[in-house]
Amino acid sequence: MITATEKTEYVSYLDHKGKYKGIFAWIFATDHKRIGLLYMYAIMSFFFIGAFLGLLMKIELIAPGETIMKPQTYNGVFTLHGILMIFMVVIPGLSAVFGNFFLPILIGAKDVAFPKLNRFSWWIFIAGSIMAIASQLLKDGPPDTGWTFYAPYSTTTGTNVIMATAAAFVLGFSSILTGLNFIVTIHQMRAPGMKFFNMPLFPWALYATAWIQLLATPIVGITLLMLIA
Amino acid sequence: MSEMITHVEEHRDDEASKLGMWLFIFTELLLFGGLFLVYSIFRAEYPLAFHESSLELSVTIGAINTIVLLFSSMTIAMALTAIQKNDQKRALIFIGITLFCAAIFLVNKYFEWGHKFEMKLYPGSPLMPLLGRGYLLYFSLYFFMTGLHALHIIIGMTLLVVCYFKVKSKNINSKDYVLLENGALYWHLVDLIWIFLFPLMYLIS
Amino acid sequence: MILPAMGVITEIIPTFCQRQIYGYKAVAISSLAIAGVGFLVWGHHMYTSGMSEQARWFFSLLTFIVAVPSAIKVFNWISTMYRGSIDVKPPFLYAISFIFLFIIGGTTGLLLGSVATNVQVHDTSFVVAHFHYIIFGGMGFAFFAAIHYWLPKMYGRMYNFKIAYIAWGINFVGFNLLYFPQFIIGVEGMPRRYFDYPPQFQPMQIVSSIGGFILISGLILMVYNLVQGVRKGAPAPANPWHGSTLEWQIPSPPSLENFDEEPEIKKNPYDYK
Amino acid sequence: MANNTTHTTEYRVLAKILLVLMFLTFLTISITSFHLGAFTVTVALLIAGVKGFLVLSYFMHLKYESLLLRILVGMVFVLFIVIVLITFIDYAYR
Amino acid sequence: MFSNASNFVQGVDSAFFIITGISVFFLVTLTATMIFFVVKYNKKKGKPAIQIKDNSLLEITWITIPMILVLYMFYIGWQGFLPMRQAPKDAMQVKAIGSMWKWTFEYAGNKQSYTLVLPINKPVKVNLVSTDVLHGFFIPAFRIKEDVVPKKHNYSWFIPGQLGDFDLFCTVYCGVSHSYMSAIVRIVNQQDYDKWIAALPVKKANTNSGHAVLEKNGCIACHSLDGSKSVGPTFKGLSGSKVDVTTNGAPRKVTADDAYIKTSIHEPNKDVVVGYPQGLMKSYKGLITDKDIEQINEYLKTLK
Repeated sequence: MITATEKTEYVSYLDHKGKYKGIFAWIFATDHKRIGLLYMYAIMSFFFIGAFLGLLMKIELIAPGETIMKPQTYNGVFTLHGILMIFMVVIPGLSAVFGNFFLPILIGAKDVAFPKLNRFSWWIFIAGSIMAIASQLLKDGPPDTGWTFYAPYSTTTGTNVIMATAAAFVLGFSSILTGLNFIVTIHQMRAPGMKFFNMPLFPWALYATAWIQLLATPIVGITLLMLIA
Repeated sequence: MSEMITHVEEHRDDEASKLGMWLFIFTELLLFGGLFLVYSIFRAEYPLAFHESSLELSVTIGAINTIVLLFSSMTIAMALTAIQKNDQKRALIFIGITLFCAAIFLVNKYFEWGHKFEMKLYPGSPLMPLLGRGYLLYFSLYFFMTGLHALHIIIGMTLLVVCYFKVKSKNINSKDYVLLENGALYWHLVDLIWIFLFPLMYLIS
Repeated sequence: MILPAMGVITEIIPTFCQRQIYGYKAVAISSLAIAGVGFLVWGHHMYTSGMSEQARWFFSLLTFIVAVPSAIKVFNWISTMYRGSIDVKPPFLYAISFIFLFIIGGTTGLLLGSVATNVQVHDTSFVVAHFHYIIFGGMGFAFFAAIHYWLPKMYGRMYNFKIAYIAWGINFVGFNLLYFPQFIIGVEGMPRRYFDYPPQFQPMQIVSSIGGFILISGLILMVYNLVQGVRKGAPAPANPWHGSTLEWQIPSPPSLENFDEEPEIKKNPYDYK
Repeated sequence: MANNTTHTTEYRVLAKILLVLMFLTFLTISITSFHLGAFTVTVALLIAGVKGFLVLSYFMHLKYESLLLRILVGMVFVLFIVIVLITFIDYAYR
Repeated sequence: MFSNASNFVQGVDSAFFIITGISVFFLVTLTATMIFFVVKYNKKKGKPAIQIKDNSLLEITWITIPMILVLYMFYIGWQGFLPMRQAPKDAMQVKAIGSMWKWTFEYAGNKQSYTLVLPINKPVKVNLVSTDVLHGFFIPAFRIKEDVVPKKHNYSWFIPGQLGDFDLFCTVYCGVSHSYMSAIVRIVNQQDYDKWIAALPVKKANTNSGHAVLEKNGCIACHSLDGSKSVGPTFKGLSGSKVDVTTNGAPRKVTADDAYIKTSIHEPNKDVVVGYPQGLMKSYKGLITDKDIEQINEYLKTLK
């Protein structure tokens, strides 16, 4: 049984010196705890951008008529708010941050089943996020369709809808990989002696979520693609 | 770390990566499944256009490709058997045959697509708007699905090339062949998708 | 996507009640049930799109059925508190406000699930309010609960409790001010995604906007407090909340490979003391 | 070889399966060249299903895998069929 | 208790009140229990926690009770909804056309109006048609809402039961002026209705083929024909005039000749008229043929 008494060679994961230095020690980290924190920093930043956009909408709605922005801007703002909050905050949110950090610990494992894949999904996540934000800034103007991309309106607007859908697709790929990683981790990495019904309940919830991510995302992805077609 | 733990973890690794591969295959299956669903919805909406468009596809090329893929699927399964029997030479031959089949498939596909382009049957061509929405949808789906499938072939080939060199350098051997196993699983997936793609795209009319 | 949030709450409540979770298996299995049914309910977004009667029937029923496993979870959380020894700390406050907001979000979800009332409130700001109660009140508050709960473990430092309580109060009040009025104007018929609106909706819009300002100031205060805690908070012990799951048995912050020795696994997941 | 439980499939078995698959392919092509209306679609998909089953169970060794994996694969296919059914029930009645 | 603005108010509202009632009951009891527990079993009282595991009887009770309640709520919801999809055969027929961003109502005899005027106490079946994208037909006071789906037949029906003006909103997001896509529903007496419908002029069909092309492709939604400023520049007097545009960021003046109009249709973001945002219009290349463009040009020349 491990006790909380610190051993002489105990080095925390935050102070651990690896192959890389500085910021690369984080970006190239395969440690599930560091990846969890990376997700947290990214998600919190997106959350605050999203919240700020929400506030802009509330200011606009404080009185009827035009208050601080034009209708087209408003439509862009609520679309971006939706995309940011749904695809970049809520869907990865808890499972990517706390799931990454605590799932292996809670089931007594050293790391997730595929640490490198885990790092890779963070990269994809960031790439997708950059695409999503870029779709707002490029020259055709922000998409104005709402985060659900209602067809057929989304096919008639001249704005960057395709880029935004592609971004959602890339983000979906990241969440598939994370889900896959979690399922395999829970199946294969439990500490010896831990049965399914000996797991705490947080891993249970993550397990159920991971299956949804794995199976529903491709179908949602296809419906998104249908919109482009 | 104790000796025992190391052993336990290696044991688990193989199972884990195989399970991971299977889960990945599930998402791939559903991805294509979703596309099939889209296909069938549009088919129900534009039966005539889909019927006429599918006549434009060459059943011969499709059939040849089916057989080539089925054959390659068998050879890669045989390569795995060979590795399990510690028969390095045969394994290399079988992987080689598989890669060769994949190449034939792609060459066939190239000619097929080239022919479609010559006939101006591709989305965005000047001919398309004249034919109507059903045709446009059919050919969009045709190019998208077979294109995605071809992409999978290329990914699978890359994976098998890696396997080939690893078998050669004995990094894949009768004790540790999970990479080849996963590569083979992926290759079978490609085959499996084609089994459904072929009748839907080429035959049913 | 609410599932991990429920998972977090199921970890936090027992810890602060010093009890083990009531009905372990029921909670675990209800997670799977939600996942299974939740997978099939996407259809309830399209009632009014002229979908077939059969399909409307089917999706409405499924939507209602999701409510059952969710209700089981809520009952189990509350009965976990029964005869416990409840220690009201910031994570626990966020956890119980999660339950409160989740009940509101869930029951308004029933109004949306029922085909008749759906016709009235679909695509109005009622949906917006319901959605934010579930996603923000549920997911968001669970996220904050989780940060407050696990921050000492992640960084080995503790944040200021007093500011955390104040920030919680501001967040809770601001949140309800922001979204509750939207239920009211939604029922009155204010459609969503409207840039402009007829004047009869204005009073509630103003209340809602004020709520928005309150909420965002609370959020800023909360994050400020957490960042200060990470930067120069007091060192946190390995098990600050007297938790009984595995993660509290290792030092804070954990070492690179979590466990220096293979942990001994107990039969009950909440027996590590 | 304790770390891998995979069953070794003999060359002979694989070759036989290939022959069956080839036969089924020709069967599909010849059946679809008659015009049997809606029947064609059913038969073609049925044959494709049989082929898929063979590939899954022999080439992909599913027949020799753990029960868990077999159940999972089955569930994925059942799930897909359910989705197709729902979509078409909706589609047919609207 | 219920207003009788339409025949559906009662069904919808009673479902609403029952479900809300059950919800509020649960919310209040559960919250009260929660607060009670927090106070009663607070750590400050110093009592140690008592470990209680599960109790199957209790578990089954609270699986069954919500199950029954939920099925009951589903049932009343269904009851309230059912009549909405069963329009009586003898109902008066009106066609509601949703297009970006206005509602048009067509009555029998090819008469058109922008306000939906209906006689009281008479069933009406509204056939919903969209010319471009998804819209939503929503009259809050009547408790009815249906999506208006392009290329698909959909309808809504009701019996108005109260005189007066009611709001009609579009509920499915449909673009820049989505929030302005509303109309008035005016319920009047039968005599007033008869008078009104008799005075309504018969719609003049615009036979110009260029006009038809513009209408078919939804151009008129953003480009007005009467000189008013809309999402995009107006068509009136456009042909042959001098236009200030921005090309690759540099301002210049061009003459709106046939070639200019073709470029604007094919590459709308190449020359953007000063005062209008970039990126709002998509390219119609491949959607409008060269022959159609010629017809558009002919038609535009007539708009002076």
